[in-house]
Amino acid sequence: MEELSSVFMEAGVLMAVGMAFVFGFLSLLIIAINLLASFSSRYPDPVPSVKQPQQTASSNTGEISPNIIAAISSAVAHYRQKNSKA
Amino acid sequence: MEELSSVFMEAGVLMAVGMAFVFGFLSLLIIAINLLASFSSRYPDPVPSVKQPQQTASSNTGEISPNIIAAISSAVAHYRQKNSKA
Amino acid sequence: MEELSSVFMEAGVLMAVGMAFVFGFLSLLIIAINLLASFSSRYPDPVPSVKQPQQTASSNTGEISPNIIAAISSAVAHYRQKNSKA
Amino acid sequence: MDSLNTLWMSTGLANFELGQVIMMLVGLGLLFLAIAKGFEPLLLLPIGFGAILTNIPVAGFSEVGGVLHYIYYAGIDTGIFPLLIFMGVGAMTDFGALIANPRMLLLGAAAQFGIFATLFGAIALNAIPGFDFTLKDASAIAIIGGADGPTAIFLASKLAPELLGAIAVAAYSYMALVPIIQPPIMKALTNEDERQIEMKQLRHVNKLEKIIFPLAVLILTIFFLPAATPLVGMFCLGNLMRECGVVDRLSSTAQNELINIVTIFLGLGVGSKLSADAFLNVETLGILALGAVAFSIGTAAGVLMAKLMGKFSKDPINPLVGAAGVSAVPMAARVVNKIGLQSNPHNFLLMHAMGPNVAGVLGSAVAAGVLLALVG
Amino acid sequence: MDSLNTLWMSTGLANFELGQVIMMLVGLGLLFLAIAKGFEPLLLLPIGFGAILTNIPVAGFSEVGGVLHYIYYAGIDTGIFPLLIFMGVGAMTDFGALIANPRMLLLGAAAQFGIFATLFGAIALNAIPGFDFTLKDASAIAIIGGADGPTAIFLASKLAPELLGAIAVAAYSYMALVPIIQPPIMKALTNEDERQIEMKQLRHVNKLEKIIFPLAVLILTIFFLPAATPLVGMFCLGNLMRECGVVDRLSSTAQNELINIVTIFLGLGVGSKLSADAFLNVETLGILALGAVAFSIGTAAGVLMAKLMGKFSKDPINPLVGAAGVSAVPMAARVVNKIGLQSNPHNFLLMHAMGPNVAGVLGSAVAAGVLLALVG
Amino acid sequence: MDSLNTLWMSTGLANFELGQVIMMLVGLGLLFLAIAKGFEPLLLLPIGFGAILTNIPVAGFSEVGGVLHYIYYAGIDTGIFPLLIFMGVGAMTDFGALIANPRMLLLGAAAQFGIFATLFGAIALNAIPGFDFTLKDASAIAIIGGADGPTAIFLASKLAPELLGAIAVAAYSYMALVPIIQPPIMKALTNEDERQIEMKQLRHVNKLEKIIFPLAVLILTIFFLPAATPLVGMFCLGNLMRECGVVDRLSSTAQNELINIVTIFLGLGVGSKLSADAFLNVETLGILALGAVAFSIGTAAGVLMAKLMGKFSKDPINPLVGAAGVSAVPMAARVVNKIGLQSNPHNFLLMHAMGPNVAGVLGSAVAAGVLLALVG
Ligand code: NA
Ligand code: NA
Ligand code: NA
Repeated sequence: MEELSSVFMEAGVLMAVGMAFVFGFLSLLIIAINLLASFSSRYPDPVPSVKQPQQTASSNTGEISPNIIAAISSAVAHYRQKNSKA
Repeated sequence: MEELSSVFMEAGVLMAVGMAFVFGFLSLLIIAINLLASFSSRYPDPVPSVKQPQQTASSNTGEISPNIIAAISSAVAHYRQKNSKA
Repeated sequence: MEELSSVFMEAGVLMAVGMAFVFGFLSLLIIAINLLASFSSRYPDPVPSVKQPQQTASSNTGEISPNIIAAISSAVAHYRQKNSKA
Repeated sequence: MDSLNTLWMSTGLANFELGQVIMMLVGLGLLFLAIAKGFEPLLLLPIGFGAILTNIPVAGFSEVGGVLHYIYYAGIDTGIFPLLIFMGVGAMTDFGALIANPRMLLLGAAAQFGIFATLFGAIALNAIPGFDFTLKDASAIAIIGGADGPTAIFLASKLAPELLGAIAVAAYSYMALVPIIQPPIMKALTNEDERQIEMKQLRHVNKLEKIIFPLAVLILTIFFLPAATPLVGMFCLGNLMRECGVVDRLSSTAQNELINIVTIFLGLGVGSKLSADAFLNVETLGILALGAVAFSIGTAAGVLMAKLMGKFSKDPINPLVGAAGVSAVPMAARVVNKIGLQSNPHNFLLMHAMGPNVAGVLGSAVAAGVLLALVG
Repeated sequence: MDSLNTLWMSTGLANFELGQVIMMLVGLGLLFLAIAKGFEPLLLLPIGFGAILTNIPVAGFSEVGGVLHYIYYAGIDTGIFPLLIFMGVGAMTDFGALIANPRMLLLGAAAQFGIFATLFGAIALNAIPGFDFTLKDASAIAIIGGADGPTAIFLASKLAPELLGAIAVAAYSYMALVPIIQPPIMKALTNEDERQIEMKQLRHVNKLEKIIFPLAVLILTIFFLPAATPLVGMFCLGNLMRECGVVDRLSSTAQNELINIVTIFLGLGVGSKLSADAFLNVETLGILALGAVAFSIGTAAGVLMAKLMGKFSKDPINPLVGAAGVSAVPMAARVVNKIGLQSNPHNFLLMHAMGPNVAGVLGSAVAAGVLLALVG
Repeated sequence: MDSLNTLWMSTGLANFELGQVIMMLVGLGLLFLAIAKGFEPLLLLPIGFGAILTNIPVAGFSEVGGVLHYIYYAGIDTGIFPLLIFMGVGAMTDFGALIANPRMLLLGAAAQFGIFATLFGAIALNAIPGFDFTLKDASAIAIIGGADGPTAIFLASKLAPELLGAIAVAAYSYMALVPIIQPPIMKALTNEDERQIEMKQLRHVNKLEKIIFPLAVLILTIFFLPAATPLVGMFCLGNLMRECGVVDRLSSTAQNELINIVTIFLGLGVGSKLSADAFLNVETLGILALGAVAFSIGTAAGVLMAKLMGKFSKDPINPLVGAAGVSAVPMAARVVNKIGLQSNPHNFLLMHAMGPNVAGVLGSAVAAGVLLALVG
């Protein structure tokens, strides 16, 4: 019985410390996001300048695969053919 | 020589037992499929009600990826542009 | 100091042997490609006959996936619908 | 004759134990829930199938040399599979709504009360004869309240591997039951006026914020809770790949093919822990009961916190969004939206609920880290 | 000078053994068959390439530390790769035709006579000096008659790993040769009238049947032949994912990216077993001869069974469809269709042949299970 | 109180070492280069992230039981990940331009002088106190001059694993810097007239040549340099899958999903070697300096070789294309094209530069093989 109450105590402490930590941590994150927002507001979305480096890099990220191009070409060709009959 | 004939015997028994088992098993499966058919006939294809649960679940199964959408949009735009010239 | 010079010597030999080997190997490859070219020129691109065997094989290589077909069909349908309004 | 006897002795019929039969029925039950009821099918289908396979007599799926044995030890015991799932989930998650309204993090924090209260409850269950949960067991069970599958599996594999099967099944089942568990609690704790509250439209979040956000989360976690960095780190890696815009092919693979492959294996591996001796005991009943409690308390804590915040906030806060703090992305947010529409057909809360919803993911990863640091 | 000597001693030319050269030519031959002749290229290309790599002197691809060594032991010795392939094949297989006409299962059963007759034949070969097949070896060889690659690889990895290379090569080669091996046998055993028989159109199979079917197969296997559950179980998992309709993203990954990745590794791993000492012996010739016999006997047994069934059936049965019972999906069914069209240009047997064709997959998995249970 | 203390002792703040902080900043720096500057983001992003993770105190990512530990030992220590990347790169590479003009191979050979000169330079650095590179270390460092990531990682994992992190970072960074490093050297070694030279259009290459080419490369490598066959073999397998036309689904998976998955893991695994004690020393500075030298010498050697060949060639050769011989595919070829256009706006050198560019890949794989054979 004694042991049980000591584990209870431990669980209670865990609950208190845990919730405090979770709240503390996420509160810090709120502050961090607010700081981040004020920092980022100085750099409005520079979409093109972020995309440019990638094109010069040797990645083919974002390129549409030839298979899909082929699929689309044939689909469009098919559709055009159908349309021209109508 | 004796040994060989005993292995032969063993192989023969394997052949008999094996074929009997395969036939027996697949025959049972025939019975099972017939039972299944009579059971299932009571539940004609409920296509929409089977599909619904998935949409409420957190899966994005079956969604077409944004890449493909983008590919198609550009293909269609391209085609429209070409068409409008003609 | 003596040891350093012996490692230097080793590095020098490595450099000489290595470059010689790389040049030798790639020179052989030049010869091989030239032989290959004269051999291959007797077999001009037999595209259809190379493709045929695949169709009889049990692979579904190169088939466009049903997902993509579905995507395209819906895109084309969408486009047609839009077009018909205009 | 001898062959026939060998063959008979190698049938399942000659070797069945009752527990195996029951566990196969449990596996079939999970398949039924997944297929017919749409309960988190991506995980529960492979889990249910794995449960059937692992209980087949003679076949030895989960013994040395069996395929489920290799899957479990290579992917779950090492923690790799749940971490890869978490990376994929990170690559699927848009934190825009949370960055636009960061106070929603408090709702994600409050909802974690479901975890810690359940931890207490699991220890309390020890008072009942038959239960004997250690603090590690209790912690692993409590994380069900986090409403996050990979987090629960990761923590259970570290703290209480023998309970892993029951915990994962409970976590995914209750996540599927969110539309049934949450609404009564949400309605009981709010009045009609509160549920009709409309919230201010969210500001636009720019690209730079979205890129730095996962790094900021990671750095804070490194500073204060390194024990959570496996989970948070892989999640942030996925999110950074998504937002940075220069590795789209990696991001796409992480949230499609890779997560699909890992999901199949993770499910089978979890299912392999659903053996009769690990599952058919009173502790499993306790776990299922505690899981339901955990979800309920988490939901209530989220809603009450939202009410409290509403009192002190200059911008109005609809207390329903607090329920989304348990995570269960995106189901809980959809439930909030639906209940909100019932009171006010012009009030779309979905985007507002996405903030606490993704906050809940972070919150339970942090809670898991606390438990690992203090109990593990 | 020393460097030059070291370099020379590290060339292939200075270290070649005759056997390695011959095996590389065998590898090139497999590549030729795969690329120029279209023989099962998805497997034979990586197998042929693996055969070349494993026989390179000095490089040590299949020794400890070599990449093929890791691939073989991680994926084939454990059985994981063939099982994943089987899962993918399950996800690709439509059992509709079989469910609509379940008696076709008997054709799939009859064609397995090819397996058991070959087992007998392999033992008989021991009478010739130079052959010394154990019962395990004979069983692994006989499974070639199942006309199913992953089943053959799985069984060979369990019963006779040293014969794995030759068995896999024979299995895939003969599967590619089905359009050449089967027609003469089919024509010899049927007359023109029989080949012209038209069959009744198949009934519609509903979704529920297709969902329950893989589970029913699994349960029967659990009851009567647990030794077959690794193969049958993974196959049924794939098929359930396909048919259930709620995990399409998993099903798609299983039948595309995952099976492709595993196919590359499986092929390389099988190729790694094509070393000179394991392949260049009279036993390989025996295996190749027995494989051809197995396919022929299986085809004949299927056709004869179909003739027998036709005698007792109220609906007409074209005996040609029996040939599809060897599996080799979907090639054997296509051959049936083609031979049928030669006799009756309006008779499309393809769908009718798909029933015995997929039945043959189940039949050989069951036969593999019997061999594992009795010999393994 | 005790809990609070345990919690504090488990924070990062209580356990930081200076070296870890610096290495995290290095990791953040790599992320910055990857995301903001577009420096080889596919590799440098996961490497940078891995560097952060591995330096987190308490978390133990790279200790036994940590996820990065498993990734490193399963994929990099075995050499499997770089080999799979190389297979994917092979499946992406079109050798048409090289087959059409095979003399370009000499440019790919000349540019490897960057490797061997750097090897000499690394040994020379030992004269400076603080440096103590063995011949193995020097060889691993020199391979940076090959401008090929997977080759560098593969060789470093075999010859100098403790330098792997620095070598990989240097290799990818300088590859990203090719557009900055090469132009001044190219312009210094050529005059305006030379840069304006137009080259003869390349002949059509037929399918058969493209299919046999990878096999021919493999066979020559087997004959003369088996030590290079892991790299060359996997590369040729990828290229054969691409060109043969019968296994498109395998080829597509190798150059998409599989390479993406492996890239994520490879990057994380390389990053796990960026620990403070392995990176924060004067040797890293030496590696970075030598890497820049290697690229420069390789570029110069390629350009000079092209000038020399131009003197003896009947068809004109623009010496700029020699710079592409370092590989860094396709960046170096693009740089050649751009510099060429500056002198002659109608002169498109891209296709002509692709020949030496892919020749450079083969050249550095061969050089790596020589180093493995002589030093490994
Ligand atoms: Na949560
Ligand atoms: Na079969
Ligand atoms: Na190079």
